Amino acid sequence: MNELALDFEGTPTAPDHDDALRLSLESWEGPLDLLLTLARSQKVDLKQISILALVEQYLAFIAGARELKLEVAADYLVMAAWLAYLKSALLLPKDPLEDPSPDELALRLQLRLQRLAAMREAAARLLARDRIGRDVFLRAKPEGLRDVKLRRWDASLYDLLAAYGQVKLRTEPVVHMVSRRPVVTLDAALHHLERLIGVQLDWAELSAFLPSDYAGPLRRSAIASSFVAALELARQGRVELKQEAAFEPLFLKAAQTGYQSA
Amino acid sequence: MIDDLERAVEAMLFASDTPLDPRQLAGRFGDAVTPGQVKAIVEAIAARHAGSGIELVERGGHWHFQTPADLAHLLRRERDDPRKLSRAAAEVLAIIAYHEPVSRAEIEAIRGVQTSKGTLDVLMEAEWIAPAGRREVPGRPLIYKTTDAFLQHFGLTGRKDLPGIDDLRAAGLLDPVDLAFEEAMGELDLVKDGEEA
Amino acid sequence: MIDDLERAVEAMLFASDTPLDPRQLAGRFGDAVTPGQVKAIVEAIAARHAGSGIELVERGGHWHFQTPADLAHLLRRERDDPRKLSRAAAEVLAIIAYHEPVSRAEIEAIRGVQTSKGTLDVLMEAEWIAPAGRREVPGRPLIYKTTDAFLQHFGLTGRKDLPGIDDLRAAGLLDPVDLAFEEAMGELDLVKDGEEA
Repeated sequence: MNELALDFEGTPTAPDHDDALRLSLESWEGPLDLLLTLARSQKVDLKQISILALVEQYLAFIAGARELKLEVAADYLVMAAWLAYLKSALLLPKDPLEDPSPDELALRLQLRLQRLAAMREAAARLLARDRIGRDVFLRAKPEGLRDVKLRRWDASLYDLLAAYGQVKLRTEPVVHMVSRRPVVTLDAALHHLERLIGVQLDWAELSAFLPSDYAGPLRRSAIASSFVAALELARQGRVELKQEAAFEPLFLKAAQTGYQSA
Repeated sequence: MIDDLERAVEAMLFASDTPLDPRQLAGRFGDAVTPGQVKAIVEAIAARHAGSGIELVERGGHWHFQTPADLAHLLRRERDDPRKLSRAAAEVLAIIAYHEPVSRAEIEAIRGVQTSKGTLDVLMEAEWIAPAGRREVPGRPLIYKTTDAFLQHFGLTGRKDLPGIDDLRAAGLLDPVDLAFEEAMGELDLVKDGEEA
Repeated sequence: MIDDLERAVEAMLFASDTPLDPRQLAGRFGDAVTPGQVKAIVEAIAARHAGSGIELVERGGHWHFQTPADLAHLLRRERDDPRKLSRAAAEVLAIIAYHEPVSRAEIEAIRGVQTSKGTLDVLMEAEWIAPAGRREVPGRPLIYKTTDAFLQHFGLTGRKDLPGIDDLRAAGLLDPVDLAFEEAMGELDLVKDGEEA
């Protein structure tokens, strides 16, 4: 075991040939994997394995790798340190107060190795089974079972008639019917405003000039006409307009100077 | 007991992705068997499966496994998948019903928009419309009419059962959507004015 | 003479591109037959094909036709290359199959190394393993189990078919180290007690 041949290029070979254990550190999947391989080289049932011998094998392997100036990954060194501790504990006279005892630690390690070995063997047996595409074959082109969806279209007579109504409507020649509405004409508003502005001396809201008997649509029309009339009178210099801010009420009063109403 | 050669030929035919002839099958065994021997074996396999749910059939000298044609209905299961007719399809169907027989160009002229081929396909798939010959005008366009299935589905005894334009107007189906909207808004205005008064 | 129902079930199994269970087969007949009746028919078909070049096999309750393994040498072609598994992936797959459901931490406890992300991905991509919920412990780790596709690929009727699983269980090799350790210490104690007596 002391003559470990280290092969960094080659693939790991079966670990059974303990005189020619060719390995590279990269080929092990961690310290437990390496320990299991070393344990197998003892050629005994894992239940009968000598943990002390295994620890020595592991430490020798790591020492060998370091002599060759190989970079040894940290987890291998941690395991080496732990195993070195286990080794000394196993060799020293038993201390009944030590907890856990070195024997218990050794047992745990043994149980872990057994479990890994069992799964490794199970994997090999699994892969050796008759596998589809390697050992057994399926039909290359099965017809397949198909679920065919039968589309059924649904519409009611109402849908149909409503659709036709919309078509007719969309394509009918467009005729605009403008209904006659009660309005206050600009002339009437101008006349009314001219009359009142002479009476009003101070600022007054535009709405104050509206005739009180206008209601509904007529009132809206009166507001619009009076507004235009106010603008017209302002243009002529006969009234002054002011507004505190946008959308605030509009105030007006007779112009200070100039033209006096006849 | 089926002999080993017959088992092997059967497995080869089963796993193959193409039909195989006796020469190809024999080739797999090296020089151990002749195509003639294989042909006899293939025929024995076909005879063994006759009347079962698996058939070995010959097509132009090549053999392959398939399921019997009379069981095809069990291998495809049909399921209803109801779908609502789209608005466009409803319009086209209505136009065909009111104006039949009509060509696609005429449908488009009435609708005022282009009609996709898919819309007519849907209506034909539903078996509500069918081609009714060609219009004898340049280009000889296909013309469409409604079917008996159309009358049945919509509960009509004949085309004259379709309500006339006046009936539609009376039912409010000719009211433009935006006019109805304006009316509703007008009512709102009246309420507001009432509150102010 | 093979009866109509048996022919139909045989054709369905032969035509299907996935394994079918008796419930799926019965479903295709509407309410005419029960899954139990179909199961008996499926078993009769499997018996009829036994020893031929086509076998009907059960995998996780689902049935499919395949060629017998002893004919592999005649059917294998160079292009047949089933997914080559890395040693790590094979080990992880075995651990999941024999311990399922297991978390990644439990897999790592057995293997003594971290599982690279790619290993589980490869197994999930092959659809041999699938997440099976979360373990209700701190951190709620995801747990994994094997799939029906796993049983099919490896020719297993069910999990009890896993090679050597009964022996492994009897030997306590599927128990966690902590549990095995306590049992071993218990036995030691008994021996000690016996010695003292």
